[in-house]
Amino acid sequence: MFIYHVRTAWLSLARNAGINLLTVFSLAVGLSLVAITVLSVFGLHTAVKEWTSGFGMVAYLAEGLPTKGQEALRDRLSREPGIRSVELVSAEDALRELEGALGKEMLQGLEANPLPASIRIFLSPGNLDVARVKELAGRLAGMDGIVEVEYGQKWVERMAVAARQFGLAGSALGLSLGIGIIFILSNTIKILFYRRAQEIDILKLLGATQGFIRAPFLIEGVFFGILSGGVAALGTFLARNWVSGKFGFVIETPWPLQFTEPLIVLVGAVLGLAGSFIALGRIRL
Amino acid sequence: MFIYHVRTAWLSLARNAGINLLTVFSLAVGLSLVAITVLSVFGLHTAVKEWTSGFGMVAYLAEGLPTKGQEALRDRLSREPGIRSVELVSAEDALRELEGALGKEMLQGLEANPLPASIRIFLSPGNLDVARVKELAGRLAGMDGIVEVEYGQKWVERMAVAARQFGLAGSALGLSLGIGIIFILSNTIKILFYRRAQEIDILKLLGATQGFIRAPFLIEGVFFGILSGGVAALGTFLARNWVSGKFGFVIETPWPLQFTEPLIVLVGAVLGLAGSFIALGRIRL
Amino acid sequence: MIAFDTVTKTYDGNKAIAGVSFEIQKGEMAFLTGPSGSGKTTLLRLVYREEVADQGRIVVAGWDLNKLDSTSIPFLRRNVGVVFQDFKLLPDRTVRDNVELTLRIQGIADDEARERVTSTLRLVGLRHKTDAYPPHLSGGEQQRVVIARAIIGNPAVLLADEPTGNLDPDTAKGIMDVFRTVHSRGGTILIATHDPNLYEHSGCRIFRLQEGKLLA
Amino acid sequence: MIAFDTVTKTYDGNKAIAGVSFEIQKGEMAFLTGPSGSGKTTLLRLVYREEVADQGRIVVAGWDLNKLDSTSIPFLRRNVGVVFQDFKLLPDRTVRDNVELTLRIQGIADDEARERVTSTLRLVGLRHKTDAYPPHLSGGEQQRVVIARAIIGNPAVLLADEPTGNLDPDTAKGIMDVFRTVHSRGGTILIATHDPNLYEHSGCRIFRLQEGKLLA
Ligand SMILES: Nc1ncnc2c1ncn2[C@@H]1O[C@H](COP(=O)(O)OP(=O)(O)OP(=O)(O)O)[C@@H](O)[C@H]1O
Ligand SMILES: Nc1ncnc2c1ncn2[C@@H]1O[C@H](COP(=O)(O)OP(=O)(O)OP(=O)(O)O)[C@@H](O)[C@H]1O
Ligand SMILES: [Mg+2]
Ligand SMILES: [Mg+2]
Repeated sequence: MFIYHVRTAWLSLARNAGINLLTVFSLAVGLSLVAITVLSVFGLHTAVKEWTSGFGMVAYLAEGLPTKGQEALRDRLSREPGIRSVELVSAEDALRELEGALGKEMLQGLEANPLPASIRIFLSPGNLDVARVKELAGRLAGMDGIVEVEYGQKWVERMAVAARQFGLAGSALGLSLGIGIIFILSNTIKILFYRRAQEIDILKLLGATQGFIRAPFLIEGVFFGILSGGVAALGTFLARNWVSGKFGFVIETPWPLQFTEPLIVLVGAVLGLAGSFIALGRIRL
Repeated sequence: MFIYHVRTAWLSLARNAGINLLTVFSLAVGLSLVAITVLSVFGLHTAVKEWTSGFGMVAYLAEGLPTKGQEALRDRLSREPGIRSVELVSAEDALRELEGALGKEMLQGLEANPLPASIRIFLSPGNLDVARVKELAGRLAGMDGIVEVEYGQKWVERMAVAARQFGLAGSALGLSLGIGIIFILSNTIKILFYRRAQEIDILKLLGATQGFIRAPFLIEGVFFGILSGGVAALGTFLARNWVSGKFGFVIETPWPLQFTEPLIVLVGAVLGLAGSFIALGRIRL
Repeated sequence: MIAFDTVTKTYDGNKAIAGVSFEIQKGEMAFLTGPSGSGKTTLLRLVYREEVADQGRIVVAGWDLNKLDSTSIPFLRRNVGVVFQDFKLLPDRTVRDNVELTLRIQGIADDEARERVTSTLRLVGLRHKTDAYPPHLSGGEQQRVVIARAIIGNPAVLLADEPTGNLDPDTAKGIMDVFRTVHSRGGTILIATHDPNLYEHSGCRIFRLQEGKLLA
Repeated sequence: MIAFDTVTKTYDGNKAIAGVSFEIQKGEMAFLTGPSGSGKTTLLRLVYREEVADQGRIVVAGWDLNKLDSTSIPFLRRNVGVVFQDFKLLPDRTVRDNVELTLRIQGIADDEARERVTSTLRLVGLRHKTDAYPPHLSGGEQQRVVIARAIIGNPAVLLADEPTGNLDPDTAKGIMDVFRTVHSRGGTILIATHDPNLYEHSGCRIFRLQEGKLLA
């Protein structure tokens, strides 16, 4: 019986190939848009993260700490989680840099080097929310041999706020786009099936049960979903490859979103099934 | 005759109120998504601009320039286009700031103040592309009494690149969403009209011309467009007001996009007309 | 097999069927006639429960339609073969698929279904149109597809609504022979028709409707 | 008014019309008969150019259909009223709107159209169904709506395809009277039918089709 229904569904699709292809195309575009939107939201997150990952901290070291101690501290910090790399700046280097910045003459009057040695810390990308940076800074400041930790607090906070706002706005937008488009797509299926009220009526009069009437429609819906999901998956795959090839930009997505393409097909199938189920409504015999 | 066609179109809409309302709703959601997407793209631009507008420059003044001259320069700069506000920092203030930053003891050895007076410049929002900032910096540096202009070149460039990339990506995404959704919507109309092939055939056999057959469909299409455009315009209006009320964030849009709501209705009407026109295709008599 | 007891059916305030009572025995063949709009089709629709009576009681093949719950309706209908006046063929399925539908709905399997379709189509003279689609058939050919679909399931009750309206006298005679064969196998048959040639000299009972009422 | 010259029409390799020649004069009323599937409907379709002949020449009301460009087709059809075998009513327009359509297509204005619809519906006995929708009509009522739609425009040529297949003998007689009235006003009429009662003793010419060929 199942084979009969599949065959019926397939013949129905084939007999009205024109409008059905158009529908598949419509669904495929819609699913692609959903996928692109979702990927863009995560892309935005990734981009913001990467972009803010250039920021770092400076830990000022205690006066009189011997070079050995400085280096030990440097090695210790470089093993801290969340820290990408560290750079030890001796007091002499610091003075040289200041001289370079202000002009040598300006600092001629200095008798002793007033500047402390420091360790420059570059954070790992993805560690740039304010709370973590603060926490890290506090922890470092409590270490023996470290006098003070400077981390451009204003900057970090500003970035973090901006990143959060962009991220929130992007997510909200992505969510409404996704829901909206899926609503439109399930309506498309409903509108497509609407004209077949007559077919349903005839089947009812011949003594068909709800299940018998529904089966080919549901199968058609799944066909629609898988076909258009496949097209959309192909499109998304190509687009994603193009972006990452051209810009070297790989979007980080949480589980299970890294399986974007199979997911699109799945979403398509579920959408097709649900869409036709809703389209059929309760068939009154 | 026109009245006859309008009446026919209206009756047809009313007779199938259910599916037609669903279609209107679908179109309205789609148009809203397009509007929201377009507004978001401009919102992104606005946000990036505002956010980057906190950056500025510092112009270091020539040693020995009298206070009068410094103030004249400050006033002159404040009248420069592209500059939002300026702040004169005397050599003494600068030293005090440096002392505050490095600790008083460190600079104790200084006999004379090595620091120059300077003018801090805050740029107008929307003046933050690299070329403009560079050009302004160059122009200021050439002025009498100004020795050097510092403007955190790396920062500005970075911001500008980021802003441009976000803007480009946003625009590309917005464009493809807009086109995609409009494609889906015109297909929706096509699918809706598909089931009426029989109606068209009957009219042909009764001797109706192409124009006579098309007229009520086109009118229906425009009805659809205006109705759903109206719903979408209302939704967009409310959403926009909510956003600007809640976040005090007013999106800058170029002409004619500030007339968002009437435009949505217009786009809806054009879409409905074009959609039904395409849906009808060339009617072979 | 079919029993109406003072049945009334009203459309928009007009009585299409007005207090009709009659009984058709199992294995009986009867005719229903009357002017256009007198309620013949409505009466038949009440039998297979496309319409529900406003008043009165209808019993078909042992089912009391007033007490029928909606999940039983399909099973009632499988016992009632109907030749619809307006055909009700599925335009985008072949003649074979249309006729086979009756069997498929009853869950009859592939091989048996195929054979029965072929022989039934031969019976109505449409063997050569097996793979055609209804819109490509002549009026009379479509009508015979509907007849084939109605009889293929060996229904306990066969209702035929103007089954020869699009048939020439010779073909009509052939179809009446088919009905008589079904009847001779024990089928209960009710035929609504305008054509006196069908029922005159048939020896069957004739019900005459006039404005929804059964004439004595 | 209608002239066929060795016309052939093939569907999927089968000749539905095979070398048919005949001529019907202006103001003539004639009948077309033949078994189910013999090509009657196809012949009529060729007249109003729903179908195009594969071979041969057809002239209708002065239009040579071989030379007709597609923009002229609507104007040909306005001169040909057709009672379609399968009705072709618009299900979601009222009886009035369906019948009025013929006039609207010809650009006839509101007031005149209303009046003519009312009187034509009275003619076919459906005045009381003016505001009903076709799916709510009986088979014979629908058929009469189609007849009203075909005659309301006073077409030069009237084609009727099995126009009484769903009508009881009395109503059928009434419709034939309507056709005779149209004929007496100078209309050319061709009626395809299976019912010998319609054409016997009518004194009209009778064309008999058999497998697409005209019998002598
Ligand atoms: N669904 C409906 N809604 C409203 N009125 C209806 C409906 N169906 C039938 N009628 C009306 O009920 C009356 C009886 O209709 P019915 O179809 O039973 O007649 P009939 O005897 O079959 O006529 P015919 O010989 O023309 O087919 C008619 O006047 C018809 O217009
Ligand atoms: N569109 C079509 N495609 C293929 N074959 C067709 C088509 N239309 C008609 N035929 C075939 O052509 C033949 C003649 O059909 P036509 O409708 O002219 O017969 P008819 O004389 O009107 O029959 P009836 O009395 O049953 O209405 C039939 O065998 C029919 O199946
Ligand atoms: Mg009837
Ligand atoms: Mg025919």
